[in-house]
Amino acid sequence: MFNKVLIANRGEIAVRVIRACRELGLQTVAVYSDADRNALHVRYADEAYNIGPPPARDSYLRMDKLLEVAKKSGAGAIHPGYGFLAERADFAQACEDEGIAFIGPKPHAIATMGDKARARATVAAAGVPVVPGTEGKENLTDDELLAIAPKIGFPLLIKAVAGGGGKGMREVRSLDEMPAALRAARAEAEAAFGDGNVYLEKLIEGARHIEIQILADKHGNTIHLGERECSIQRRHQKLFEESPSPFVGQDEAFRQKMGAVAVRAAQAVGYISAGTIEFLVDKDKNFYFLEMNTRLQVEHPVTEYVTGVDIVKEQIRIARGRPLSYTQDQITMHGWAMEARINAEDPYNNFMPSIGRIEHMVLPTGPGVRLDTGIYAGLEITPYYDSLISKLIVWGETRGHAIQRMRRALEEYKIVGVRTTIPFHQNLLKQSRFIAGSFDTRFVEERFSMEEADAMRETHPEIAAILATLVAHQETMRAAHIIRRAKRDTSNWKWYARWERIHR
Amino acid sequence: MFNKVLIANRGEIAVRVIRACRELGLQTVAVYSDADRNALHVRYADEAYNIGPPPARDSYLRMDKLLEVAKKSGAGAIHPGYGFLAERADFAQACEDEGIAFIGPKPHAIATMGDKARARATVAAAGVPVVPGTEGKENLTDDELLAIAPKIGFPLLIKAVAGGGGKGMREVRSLDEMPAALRAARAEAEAAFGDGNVYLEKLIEGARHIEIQILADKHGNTIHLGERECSIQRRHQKLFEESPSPFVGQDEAFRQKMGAVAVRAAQAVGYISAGTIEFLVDKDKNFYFLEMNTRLQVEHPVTEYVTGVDIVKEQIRIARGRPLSYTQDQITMHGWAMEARINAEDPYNNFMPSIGRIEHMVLPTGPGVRLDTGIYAGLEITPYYDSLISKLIVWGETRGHAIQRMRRALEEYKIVGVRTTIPFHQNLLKQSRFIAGSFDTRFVEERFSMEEADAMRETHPEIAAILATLVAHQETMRAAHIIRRAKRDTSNWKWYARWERIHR
Amino acid sequence: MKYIATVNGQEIEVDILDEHRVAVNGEEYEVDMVAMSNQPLYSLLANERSFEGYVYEVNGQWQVLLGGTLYEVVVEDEQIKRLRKAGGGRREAKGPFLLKAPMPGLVVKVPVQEGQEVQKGDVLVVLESMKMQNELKSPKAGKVEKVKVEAGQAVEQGEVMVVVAAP
Amino acid sequence: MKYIATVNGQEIEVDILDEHRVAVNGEEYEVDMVAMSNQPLYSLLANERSFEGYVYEVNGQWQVLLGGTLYEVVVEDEQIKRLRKAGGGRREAKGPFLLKAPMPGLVVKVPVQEGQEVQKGDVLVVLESMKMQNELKSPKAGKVEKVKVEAGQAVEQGEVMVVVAAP
Repeated sequence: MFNKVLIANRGEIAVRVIRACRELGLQTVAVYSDADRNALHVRYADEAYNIGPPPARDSYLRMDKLLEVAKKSGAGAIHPGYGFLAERADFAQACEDEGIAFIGPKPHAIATMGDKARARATVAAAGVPVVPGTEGKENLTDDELLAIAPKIGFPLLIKAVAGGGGKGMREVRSLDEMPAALRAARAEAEAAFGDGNVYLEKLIEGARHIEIQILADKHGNTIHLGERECSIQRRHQKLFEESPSPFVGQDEAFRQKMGAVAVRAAQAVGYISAGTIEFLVDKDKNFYFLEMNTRLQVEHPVTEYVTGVDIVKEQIRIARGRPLSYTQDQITMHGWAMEARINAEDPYNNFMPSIGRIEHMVLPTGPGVRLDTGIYAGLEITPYYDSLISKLIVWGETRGHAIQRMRRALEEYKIVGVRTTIPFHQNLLKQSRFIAGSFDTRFVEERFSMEEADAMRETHPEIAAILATLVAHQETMRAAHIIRRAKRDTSNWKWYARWERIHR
Repeated sequence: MFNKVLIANRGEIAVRVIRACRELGLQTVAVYSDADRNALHVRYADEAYNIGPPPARDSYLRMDKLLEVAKKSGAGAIHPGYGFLAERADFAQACEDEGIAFIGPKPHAIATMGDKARARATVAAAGVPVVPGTEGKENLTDDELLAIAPKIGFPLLIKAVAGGGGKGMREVRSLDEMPAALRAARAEAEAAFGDGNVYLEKLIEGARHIEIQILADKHGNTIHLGERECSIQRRHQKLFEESPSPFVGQDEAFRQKMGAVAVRAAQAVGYISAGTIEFLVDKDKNFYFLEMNTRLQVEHPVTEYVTGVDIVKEQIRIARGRPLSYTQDQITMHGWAMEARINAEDPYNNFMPSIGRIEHMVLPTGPGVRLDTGIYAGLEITPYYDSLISKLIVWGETRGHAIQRMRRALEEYKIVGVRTTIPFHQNLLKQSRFIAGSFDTRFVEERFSMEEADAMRETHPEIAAILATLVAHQETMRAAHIIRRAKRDTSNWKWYARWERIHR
Repeated sequence: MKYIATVNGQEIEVDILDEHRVAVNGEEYEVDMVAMSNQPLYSLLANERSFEGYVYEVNGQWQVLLGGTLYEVVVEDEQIKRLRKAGGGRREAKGPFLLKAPMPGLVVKVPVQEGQEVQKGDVLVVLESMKMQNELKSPKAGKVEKVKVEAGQAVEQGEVMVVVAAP
Repeated sequence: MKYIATVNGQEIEVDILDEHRVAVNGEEYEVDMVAMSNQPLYSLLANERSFEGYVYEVNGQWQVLLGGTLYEVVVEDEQIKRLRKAGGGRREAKGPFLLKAPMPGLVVKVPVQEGQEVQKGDVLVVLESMKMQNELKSPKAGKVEKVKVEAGQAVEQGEVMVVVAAP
């Protein structure tokens, strides 16, 4: 039984896992690249080991170094978080070979679900509905794919076999577009995953992305924790999640039906640990297996809030060989939870990444607010890693209460130093279609623009005018001062000496 | 029906009330003294009015100014928070006279419960057990009190009739000590409340302070939300609270018995809104009415966490004439919640208040953590008001989980600029008596010292030595540098001009 | 002191009367503005209404982010503005456009060549940073004068990648 | 460079070998210390163990608050300390003690008079601040040389209220 856990990740998820370990009385080992010496996960862990230069391939993706640190520190287990090595069967295998508990599923389950075609074939064989496509046929050439495409029918999606997160994905509306789209998708997949294999899938229009959280232990118990609604996406990246789904709502039979199918899908690969079955759901409540994420999800906190289950602690319990703390009939959903992903991106500039030093922050706090983050005032946001800097999660008795609380929390949340997606969420929560719960996965891209959203809301142009004018006026006054003063100049080192003396 | 609420308070509780209003879609009006222009409640409210100089008697206690602001801003209701005017019957009456809804009980209930002697007589008549004492006998002279004291028996407490929060309170172990103690208590009561009247009360030794949260609407419904354990006190000031009480624990019958008595006590004064019945509980589970706080309590969040009831929102609903959202049988307690009061005080220096600018903060976040606060990095902590700067509240599935989570949250919580009681709580949570739940109201004063607690824990003197030495070394090196550099000096204004030019 | 603030295209006259009073299109406001924690985050009390906004300068324009809404504001001295107007026409960016890397990153693609005509909105460079591919577009029509980077190349923040001259 | 750190009375030799190595009583540590956000809050990695501590100077002593435990540390150059020791005796505060107001407040009571002998721990002034009455005690025995405040008086932070001379 392990008592020390190495967290093979960084950012908010490393902090999340460290917290769970600490609350269970387990020792924690952080790893960090040269860019992350000051990161919160390094500060919060009991031990911290440098594993190389900033690029992930030289540090967070270096299995050899991670295993070396595990051995050196005496860590008996590794939690991979999400991303990086979380869905690498070879890493899970390497841990097993070294006698280190991998806090996640078995290599075979990762490998099966990681290859989208095999995954679909496996769950389809277990009676789980899948989206029509080229599942099960690996390494198809462009010519083969071009021949099959018309049989599936357009529109369709080209997706990377090794993919995830929208990388290597292209939508195609006609055969003419296929050759170029195939080239682009393969190149992107190759660059992102080192594997250019792709497959085709029918595009379900007007679809919602709804997923079921699974927990499975080593004693044959597999349960689900209800659904999450993840249809608010942009370029196939989730931006905002909630649980329950407003589409499922009070339809408990539908929820349990999806849940039971999800449990079957997980059992089809002998799954253990926490995992997620993603479904595409059409307007008639048909649902299709999309893929399984064989790891902890970014959006796991919304499920934790409504069920009261600590998913990360359960993962650790499972890895320690313990049975689940809950049976299926002990799982009930109370109230409503929502998560807004706060990315260091500028929503007014095409979600361009924004880097820089976090100069100042005021965090939203108070009742029903949870924040999962890896940043603090003074930290530098670098260009090397994911732009997710914080997750704002709220709980309310009803969806309406949760929306109101999320609005006030977003209003309170102040970050100075980088641009963030906070204004995006503020606009999203004012959209009548969002409030009504009637949106699909295309909502953000097709029916939403920041500029239009801004224009629709109550505005205060006179207040903006006052603010800008007063600030501009102050700047002008200050500049005038300085020009006057600077007439008598002195050399730089003199100034510096005095400055240091006075300011130390 | 009001749509705009004036919050006649400051600090964390003003922020708490603003949040509730905002989540209910109500407009908010803040008031602030000259010392509080930059306070969080001013930033978060929709409107903010200056009401005078820093001393509370010139601002937050000025009923006339508050009513004037209410009228000017069109606020239809006033929430008093706690402290200041929260338990002033004349203020509640003045609001009523002006047609402004007072979000709290009726003036009569405040007046009755505010006069400790009348309060005890009233609830005793309703069959609520009270601590033996001079209840019901007002304006007793020193001579009369000296005559009665031996009949009650020693040890006993001298308490201010208008009191609360330990002010004007003295413990007396013999008749000899009484005259001096009476003088001191009367002087303190006069200074704190403008009323030097005192009464006597038997001191229950080994007693716990356990209180019951009450909610009552205008339709005759009165319910209780279970108990809070508040025995961790210092000089009669609560420092740490939890719900449930480890003393009550699984004894649901005992809980319901206290709850029913508390409801009866509230009904005895025709109580409406949120209120708290404080009991002294001896080791044999006898409980005695201590007093009723006719307002929101500092520690209300622990009850909110375990019951899921938003007490402030209920207060507002009640003031709007709505029935309670819950019936008694819908109230259940889930898990365990704890609150650590973070005061700007130095626990290593006799809890001396600490003022200054909050230079930097890292807040504890993540699952099961709630923070109620009115401060942020950059805010000045002034000497004018209460030293409570933040409340750290955690939830866990069991008391053990809650303790573990509180420990990790306290460890994460970093405040630079003032000394805080965080180390006190860290030491408290390591005490075996605390962990076992076996403590009374004397625990902190009689069985706890910071120095001994520090000495008992695992320590890292070599790490402290490294830190201090490296910092001292850096300072020395820097000083050496400056002395070298400063040899060529230049006048101050020159330096300043350059500095401003470069740093603007 | 009189200013003209052009907020999202709408002209608003802001007259600073004294330290605590301004007139906005003639309507007087009592104002109290404080930079929170010495940051470009301002608390403004205007006739006792409380607002909080970020105010950033970007290319000589002010961006005011207020309650989740972004306002683009040009602030000009009223006299100077009047003189300029009399002189004819708005100030218009005439020089070449320098596309600088908004962050360090890896150039994934440069879909334009030197000498090529581009329209406003055409992608000039695809830059990878923070695990995302970001399309950097031309803010105006013109001719590509210089391409200084190529696919696969790492760039520093602020490095000029493409120059587009007015047509 | 060799230092002697006296931690809560216990002497520990800390030898700074180079930027990233120290020897503590002869045992070598690889160290990496960073001031977080330029504050007196330090992240220290010592042989890959991660610690975070506040380090404040108070009256020439260092206070290190580490994981909720306070350490009082005196850091001295080893050579100077050896010389001083040879010269006989510890450094001891010999001068008069100036009781300064630790914060602005209202003097509630001054229970001592000029000329009076006091013991270590005797209350010199009761000061009200933040709604609390705080007892300010003498850190040593001696004779009250001066009482500069009286009950009811407001004092500024740092104002000298009472002077206690060594007996």
